Amino acid sequence: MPALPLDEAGKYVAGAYVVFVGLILVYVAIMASKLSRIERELEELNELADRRERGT
Amino acid sequence: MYGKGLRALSLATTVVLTAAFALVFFYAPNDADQGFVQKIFYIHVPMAIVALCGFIAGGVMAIAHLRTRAQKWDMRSYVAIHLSLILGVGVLLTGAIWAKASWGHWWVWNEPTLVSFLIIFLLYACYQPLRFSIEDPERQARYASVFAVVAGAFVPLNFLAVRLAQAYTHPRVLGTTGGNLPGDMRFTFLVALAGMVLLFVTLWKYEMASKHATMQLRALRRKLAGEEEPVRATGRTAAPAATLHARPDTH
Amino acid sequence: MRRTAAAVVRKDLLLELRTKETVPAMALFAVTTFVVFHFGLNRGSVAGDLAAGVFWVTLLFAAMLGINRLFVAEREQGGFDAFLLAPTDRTALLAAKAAALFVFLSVLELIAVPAFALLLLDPSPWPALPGLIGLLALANVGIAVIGTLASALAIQTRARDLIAPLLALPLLIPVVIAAAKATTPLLLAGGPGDVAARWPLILGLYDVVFALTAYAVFDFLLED
Amino acid sequence: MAAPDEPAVELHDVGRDYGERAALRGVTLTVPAGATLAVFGPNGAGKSTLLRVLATLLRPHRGSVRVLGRELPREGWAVRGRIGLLGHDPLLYRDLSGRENLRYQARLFGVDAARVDELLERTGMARRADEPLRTLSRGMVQRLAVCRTVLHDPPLLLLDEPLANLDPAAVDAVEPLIGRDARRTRVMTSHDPAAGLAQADLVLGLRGGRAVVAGPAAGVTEADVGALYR
Repeated sequence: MPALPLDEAGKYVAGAYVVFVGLILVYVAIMASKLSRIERELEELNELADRRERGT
Repeated sequence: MYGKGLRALSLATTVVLTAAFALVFFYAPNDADQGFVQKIFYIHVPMAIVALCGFIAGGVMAIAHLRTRAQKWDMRSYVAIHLSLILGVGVLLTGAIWAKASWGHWWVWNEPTLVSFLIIFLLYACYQPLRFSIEDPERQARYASVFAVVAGAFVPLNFLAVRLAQAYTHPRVLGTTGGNLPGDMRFTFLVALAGMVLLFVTLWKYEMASKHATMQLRALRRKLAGEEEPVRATGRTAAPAATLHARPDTH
Repeated sequence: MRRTAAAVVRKDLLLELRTKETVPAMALFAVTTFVVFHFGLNRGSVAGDLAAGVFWVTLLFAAMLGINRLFVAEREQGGFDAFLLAPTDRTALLAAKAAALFVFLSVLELIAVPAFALLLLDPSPWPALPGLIGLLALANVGIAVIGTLASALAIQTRARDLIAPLLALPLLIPVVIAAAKATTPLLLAGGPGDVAARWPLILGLYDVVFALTAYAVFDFLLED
Repeated sequence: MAAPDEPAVELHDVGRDYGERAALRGVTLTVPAGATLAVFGPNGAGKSTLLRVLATLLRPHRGSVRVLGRELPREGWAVRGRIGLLGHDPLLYRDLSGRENLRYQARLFGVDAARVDELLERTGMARRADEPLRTLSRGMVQRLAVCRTVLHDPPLLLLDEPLANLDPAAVDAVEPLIGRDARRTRVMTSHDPAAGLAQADLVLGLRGGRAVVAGPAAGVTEADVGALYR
């Protein structure tokens, strides 16, 4: 296979690197959603602790 | 606990990765016959190597889990395999792109590393469904570890078998391991590999910190809520769940 | 250990004789698959590597039926508890179930090989038979060990009929590679060539490594 | 047989979980050799879990368990041949006959085949011993299950509602094998306070995995047992 002309080869190389970066971003997004779930649960627990404190 | 070294690690990862990219595009010369397309090599192969090592690491941690029954080893093994699977998707995609660029179609059977990686990926794709379909958390952890050990042993075997099968039908078109690369390309490859390893370790610690936090949270909820409040059904997950007797703080 | 394993194998063979639910199904499945291959490939007969491929793929998928049924009686009729209550060595169950599966596969091949020769195989099977039998024995060991492990892993899950094949097939690919490569010269149109010694060796090695791995991890599947 | 003074069963603060729910919580009790312990409690109170832990089928997550002088789960292998478990599931293969099932069990336990025929005779199952289990009635299958339980003459019997839904004829047939016997220690669960208390030397009341009633049968009345179920 003769070396692809630069612009066409560039397309593929760029594609590969975009896939790599994209994968990491998807991963960060998943972790972000997990973080927000933790945040929500912590709020709930805080309320629970307050209620427990007020002895209700 | 896991979050401790995270800041320094993520800094090191970004530095090394950006250095690697810079080297790839501005320092390493174009390959003689492959030309510019060969640049994909610097990302595809390190990802494959790190993913495979991640699978094997998952197997080793599974052995530790089976021996010590400590729940933290199951979590570590789960996260290692989970991450390797995500990297595996990257390996297959970049592999396909590389095949399209070099040989004109999206999948080639004459590249043994790519073929055996697909087989290993198909095997590990059963890891999550296997975990998800076992209810009792302790049995789930134990069965997942047995799977991880067996699949970990399979990784090198599979590579051997496919490489042998390929070697006798059509000789390898291009050596993809870093071994026979000229000096400057080899250096770039090693930097890229180091960057990928750092990335894996960082993400692993990151996810371990997050999972550990969730476990602490659930323990706190149990302490606060006691028995009266029904623990909000967290739904079934393939992820390792807290079990009473393995208190999260036992490290 | 041998006494227990012998007892379990004897029970499994007796159970199979009584219920006749596994081996007949595997044999029928294999013969039907040959017919499907005939129409799929729309060729009257096959030889060489195509013959080896058709033969081994059919055997592999017929074996999946046996793997799915392997622990069902234990799971549904308390066989696991009955076994664990007795003073038995846990890995004896692995050895026994693998031996039972080996027997089922051998009986399957007694039917599948003649059917294959009759329906699809171009060259006459007789000269290839001795070599083929040796290969079948080696491959059966691999399929039996990996099948038993995959079945034991899957039996406790809800989606067991899906999980067992998904676990076993990737693990069996090296067996298929080595077996098909070794069988190809045997089924050449012009009569059997010599089999490269490399492939049976690889098959044997793979069997040994997997038997050891299975032996090491099997107990953990039964501990509760 | 455990050493005469060594208690057959000794539990100390035993706990066992199922995921995040504790099936057994802090159970402590001692059963001297030859005695009978009756275990009461609503469904899900942990009765079956307790029996499976004693039978070495479940590992305890907390606390210590000693059965027939051996510590579980480390020395489980040593007691496995000396415990008989009779649960709701007969643990027999439906498609095999009574004789074939018991022959298989005899080979697993290393017991001589003559014992199988003797037990079939004693439980009145000799005539129908060669028919597949799926053609037999519930009572007959339970008789065969009792044969399986006492096949290796175990010094410790774990019985999960052994006489539930059995016709009188079946009860008479199995009574001599699993009834009170100085040589044998028994841990028996049941829902019938009267029958249970009558046979018991000791009583254990389980509720939510906790031992709420524990002690000699003398001090326990049917009312105490009834309270468990409210």
